[in-house]
Amino acid sequence: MVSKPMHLVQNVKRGPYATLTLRGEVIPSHPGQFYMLRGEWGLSPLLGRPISILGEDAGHSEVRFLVKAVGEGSRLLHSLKPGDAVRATGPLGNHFPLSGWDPQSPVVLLAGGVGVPPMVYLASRLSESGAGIVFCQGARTKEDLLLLDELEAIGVSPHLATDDGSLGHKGLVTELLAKELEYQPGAVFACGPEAMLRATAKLCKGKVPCHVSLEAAMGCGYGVCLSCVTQVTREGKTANQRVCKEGPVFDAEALPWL
Amino acid sequence: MVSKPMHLVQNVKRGPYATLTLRGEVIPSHPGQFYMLRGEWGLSPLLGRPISILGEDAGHSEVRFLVKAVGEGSRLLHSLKPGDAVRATGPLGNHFPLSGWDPQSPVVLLAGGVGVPPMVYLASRLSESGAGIVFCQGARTKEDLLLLDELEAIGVSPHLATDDGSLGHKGLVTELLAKELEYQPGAVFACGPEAMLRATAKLCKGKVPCHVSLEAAMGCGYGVCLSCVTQVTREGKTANQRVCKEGPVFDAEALPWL
Amino acid sequence: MAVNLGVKVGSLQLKNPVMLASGCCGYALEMEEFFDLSLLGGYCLKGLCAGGSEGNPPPRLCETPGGLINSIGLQNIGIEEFLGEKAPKLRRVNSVMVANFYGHSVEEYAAAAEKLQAEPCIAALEMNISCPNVKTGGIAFGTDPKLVQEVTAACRQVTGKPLWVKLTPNVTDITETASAAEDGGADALSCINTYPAMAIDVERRAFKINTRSGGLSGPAIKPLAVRAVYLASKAVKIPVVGIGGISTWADAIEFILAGASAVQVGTALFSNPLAPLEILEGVREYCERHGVGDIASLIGAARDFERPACNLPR
Amino acid sequence: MAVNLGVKVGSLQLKNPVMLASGCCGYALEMEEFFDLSLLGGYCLKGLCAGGSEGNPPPRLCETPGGLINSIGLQNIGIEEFLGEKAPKLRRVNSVMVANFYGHSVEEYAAAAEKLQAEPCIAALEMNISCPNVKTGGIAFGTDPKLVQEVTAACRQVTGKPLWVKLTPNVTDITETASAAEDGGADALSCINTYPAMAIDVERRAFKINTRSGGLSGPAIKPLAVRAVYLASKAVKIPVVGIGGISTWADAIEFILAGASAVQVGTALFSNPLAPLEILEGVREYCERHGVGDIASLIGAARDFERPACNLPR
Ligand SMILES: Cc1cc2nc3c(=O)[nH]c(=O)nc-3n(C[C@H](O)[C@H](O)[C@H](O)COP(=O)(O)OP(=O)(O)OC[C@H]3O[C@@H](n4cnc5c(N)ncnc54)[C@H](O)[C@@H]3O)c2cc1C
Ligand SMILES: Cc1cc2nc3c(=O)[nH]c(=O)nc-3n(C[C@H](O)[C@H](O)[C@H](O)COP(=O)(O)OP(=O)(O)OC[C@H]3O[C@@H](n4cnc5c(N)ncnc54)[C@H](O)[C@@H]3O)c2cc1C
Ligand SMILES: Cc1cc2nc3c(=O)[nH]c(=O)nc-3n(C[C@H](O)[C@H](O)[C@H](O)COP(=O)(O)O)c2cc1C
Ligand SMILES: Cc1cc2nc3c(=O)[nH]c(=O)nc-3n(C[C@H](O)[C@H](O)[C@H](O)COP(=O)(O)O)c2cc1C
Ligand code: FES
Ligand code: FES
Repeated sequence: MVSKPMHLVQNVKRGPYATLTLRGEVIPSHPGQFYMLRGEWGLSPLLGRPISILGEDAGHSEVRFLVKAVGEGSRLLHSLKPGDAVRATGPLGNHFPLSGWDPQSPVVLLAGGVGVPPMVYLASRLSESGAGIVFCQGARTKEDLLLLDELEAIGVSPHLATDDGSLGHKGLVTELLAKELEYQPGAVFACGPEAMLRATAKLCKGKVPCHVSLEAAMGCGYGVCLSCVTQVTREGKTANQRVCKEGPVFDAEALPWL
Repeated sequence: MVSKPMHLVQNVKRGPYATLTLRGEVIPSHPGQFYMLRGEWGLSPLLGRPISILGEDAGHSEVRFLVKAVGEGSRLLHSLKPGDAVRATGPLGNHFPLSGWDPQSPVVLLAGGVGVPPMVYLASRLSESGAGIVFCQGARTKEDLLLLDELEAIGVSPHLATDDGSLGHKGLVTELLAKELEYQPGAVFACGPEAMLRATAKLCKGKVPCHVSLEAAMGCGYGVCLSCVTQVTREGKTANQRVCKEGPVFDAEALPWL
Repeated sequence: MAVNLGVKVGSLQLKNPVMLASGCCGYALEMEEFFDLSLLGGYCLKGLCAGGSEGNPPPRLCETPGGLINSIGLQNIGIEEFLGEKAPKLRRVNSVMVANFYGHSVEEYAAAAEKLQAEPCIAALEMNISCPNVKTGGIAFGTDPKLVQEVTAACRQVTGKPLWVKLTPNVTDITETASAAEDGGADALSCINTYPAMAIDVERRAFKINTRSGGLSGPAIKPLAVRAVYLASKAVKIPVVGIGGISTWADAIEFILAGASAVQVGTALFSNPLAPLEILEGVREYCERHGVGDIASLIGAARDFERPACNLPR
Repeated sequence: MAVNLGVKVGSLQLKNPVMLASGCCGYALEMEEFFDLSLLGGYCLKGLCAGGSEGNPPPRLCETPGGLINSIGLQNIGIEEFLGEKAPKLRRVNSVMVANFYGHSVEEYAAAAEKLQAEPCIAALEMNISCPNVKTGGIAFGTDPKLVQEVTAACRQVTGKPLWVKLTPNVTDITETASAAEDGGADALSCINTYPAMAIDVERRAFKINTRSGGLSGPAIKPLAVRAVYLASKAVKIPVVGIGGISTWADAIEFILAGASAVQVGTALFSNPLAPLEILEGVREYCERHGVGDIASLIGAARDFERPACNLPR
């Protein structure tokens, strides 16, 4: 993990989403890890913003992110132009398991909203390793579905769900999961809105190993400030763990509050 | 006087100097007046920066400034691009007298550093009114002489002084003034470094009416915060006056500290 | 949807909660060059004392991250000249004028209050016992609860006008001085004045302000001021006027939710004289967007954050 | 030109004045992933107590203009686990380790100090009597001079290690608590901890921090902290360590000129873990540029501003 000034080489906007490519010295990462990103924007916002890794090049010189504009920091990230300097600290946090389930059975990846980028990164890694992947993405309308081109590029044809049925199944992405569970997948990995994670954890409980990636209000992103903690229960003992360090990926069974 | 968002239409840089042209609704001004300028640059610096008017168009839609980069605020003004919004509050303060001396005798204008812009504006106004003008500008080297093209455009051929003699008189601009005083000018107007103003006031004392334009640390620029005060003595009574409101132009005789 | 922006500060009715803070709008006449003062809920005059004062020597001002330090030292033209020269010009302004005043002793405070009592266009008095930039008077009175109550009571005696007491945040426990002012007979509390602060120019190795220390204002102090307003408003029954770093409509709403009945805009005026109007408009839109029919219903309405153990900002 | 950046904090020699502030560098091991800790003058561990603590429920952090509010509530693994698990890993670090600690009573403070006394790699103890985010202990002890002296003396009794007392700025007059700590036997003062503050989310109309109030840190508080350091260093004979919003080399120099013998970098670490190294390099260059052969000569060296009545910033 390093913290150094990188610079933006590409900023492709689509609606409220921008795909940012940063160039610099990149330390190899795993899907689920993230960076703290901050441009040279004076005093506010004071802190960097945690953004999941969408992918990186083989030459370890470029890393890509998908950023949704929701507030001041993400809007400033959207406004970055090629050549602009960005302080990038990472890769940070733990990552999704890349093995540990019966290789014969597929794994189900559930993604929604800003949770899609890390799952696309995970899908690309798993497909390289030849694992069977069922990728389910949910969104409000078909306009809100993300990174379909990238999924196609890695040869993954996603199962889609939209609230308005404008594309794929009309309803929640977790309804797709319910169907998939009948085929006894080897594991379920999810990243997205809290409600989606909660439903996912509920469906998998006691049936399938399920890992979810959490969000949290982060100060440092690398484990020193203790602002990002969440309650994790193991062997009946509940304790605070750092979403930025022990997480962001947690075994859903260890998050009873979810 | 108004305060409204204008936008930059031109930014011409030359070394540490930038000539900025702002477009918007411009209230007619007089030479010596200034604006408080602030771009949309978040929290720091918090305050606008006082910048003298260099000139404005006949259509009252554009106003020009010459800004020297000395610190954070002026550097940010330098970084403005066409289309960028700038909060411009002005015109502010008083101005140089445009009459009141024997029309037969010329007036001497002394300018140095960031004091040149308002004197060029004054020269253009006075030449329109047909007054005789002796314009003296001093600088370290000939590279540091400012706005010579603008002076030529208004038909004023300046008397120049440089510390290194690279152009014009080798020495101080106030040495040029000493010579001019022999011809009994009607008035002397000066804007520039404190040392230059002090020497000017000393030379004119008791001989010629002399007005100088002061700088001060300004909070508001329009008279409400009382941060810019300077001691002014009239009829033996000394009191604080606001450089932004009663000034920036003062009768040198009223500034005994100078 | 019609929104009632009117608020009451004690017996005083303001047409809306947005006011101008003392020392940041001069004697108000300068502001009239930018907009019609009667659009605002009210305005507080630069601190006045009997006989006036030349204030502190320059430099009086410097910037800090997100704020500024000032040490004007309460320069003012004096109550007498104000009443003679300025007040007549302000009578026509249809907005609540609050006269901020101070003295160097309990007697001087009372004398000043009495002098101001006569002027009809003064709607309320704001007693400044919190200026960090004068040696005697000012903050010296604001930090000792006993003195706060004494000087408040002394002024209460001599004036029938609403008496606002402007507190300093430079105390260990602001609820003590807040209660002391209430006990002394204050009609409202103005929360807060500037925070004692210091800045040094490292290249010159010199203090940036002539008096070394000055008072910090601006966005930097907002979270400190919001807490002060919250604590003070919980501690007393009289209304609290919120002040400190307010530069946007959201800041104004934040203070109201914390417990302020009205707000004052100070430092924000310097970089944008029109800030109060923009704040007022934003406050109106916020109320419409949130279906708030009466802004008074927002006063002190902040709720606790209800989240599972999961730690998401929303 | 060779510059001596070494400073002494009481009996303790630091190779340079740049340290890491408590609670902002964890147990230091996380920082080692970014740079070699032995490059710095020293580092302060997250506040420890006997038995450890789970701290406060989230949300624990929010941003404010130029600063941030935190309410971690002193979550820590406990002195025992620290000594067992972490300390051994830190022994090889060639830099001054300062153990920040707290308790909920005078007895607990003393017991904690005694527990830490044994560990050889701990160079000094920093007694935190200034955390705004725990109900008992913390700030409660830091605001009352009598208590400050009592708890300082109690810890002084049980430890031979240099004892630093970390003061809260949330007092009317910091010179009183500073002197009380000195009288209690402190070897140095850490100036300062966070400022009690509050922020409200206007869209949700909810407090942004679970505990409503939290502690403000970052650039916003720098001018307040510089003044606190200035006042404290003038009031006592023991050295003062400057803390509060330091994010650039100029900030560090400003605190030293105000009277700090060393400085601690906290919040700045979050947005840039390498800030301490950049600050250190900048401090070195400043000394070279100004012909300062020994940085100690800058401590408290700020002069008064000498200007004519003319009011120019320079
Ligand atoms: C481990 C991790 C990985 C993340 N990966 C990504 C990613 O790949 N792409 C991405 O776009 N975002 C990602 N996020 C979320 C992202 O960090 C936040 O959206 C961002 O910090 C918001 O900052 P802001 O300044 O724009 O908004 P703020 O000014 O901080 O907040 C503005 C408003 O938006 C709300 N808000 C804050 N965060 C979110 C959110 N995540 N979603 C919706 N509303 C929010 C706030 O509550 C507030 O109301 C990730 C977060 C974490 C913890
Ligand atoms: C009435 C008036 C009219 C002015 N007209 C002009 C103008 O037409 N063009 C122009 O370029 N400037 C003009 N100035 C000066 C200008 O306002 C300042 O240079 C500017 O505010 C500096 O802001 P800053 O943020 O860049 O520097 P700061 O960050 O405020 O200061 C940076 C460093 O520069 C020093 N500094 C500050 N002001 C000056 C200065 N004037 N000269 C040299 N060093 C300074 C400071 O002491 C500090 O050391 C005028 C000032 C006044 C009061
Ligand atoms: C330049 C300046 C002068 C001030 N003068 C006074 C004053 O005369 N009387 C007073 O009670 N407060 C005075 N104040 C304090 C403000 O009224 C206000 O309480 C404080 O600045 C915090 O609000 P703000 O952050 O919006 O500026 C002054 C503040 C500034 C910046
Ligand atoms: C997240 C966080 C946790 C902190 N924890 C502690 C602590 O455990 N003990 C302590 O004495 N100070 C603690 N502090 C205070 C800092 O050490 C420092 O005094 C304060 O933040 C001001 O410095 P800064 O502005 O550089 O952060 C903490 C500060 C922050 C932001
Ligand atoms: S964000 Fe600082 S510890 Fe996790
Ligand atoms: S700058 Fe505010 S009164 Fe002159």
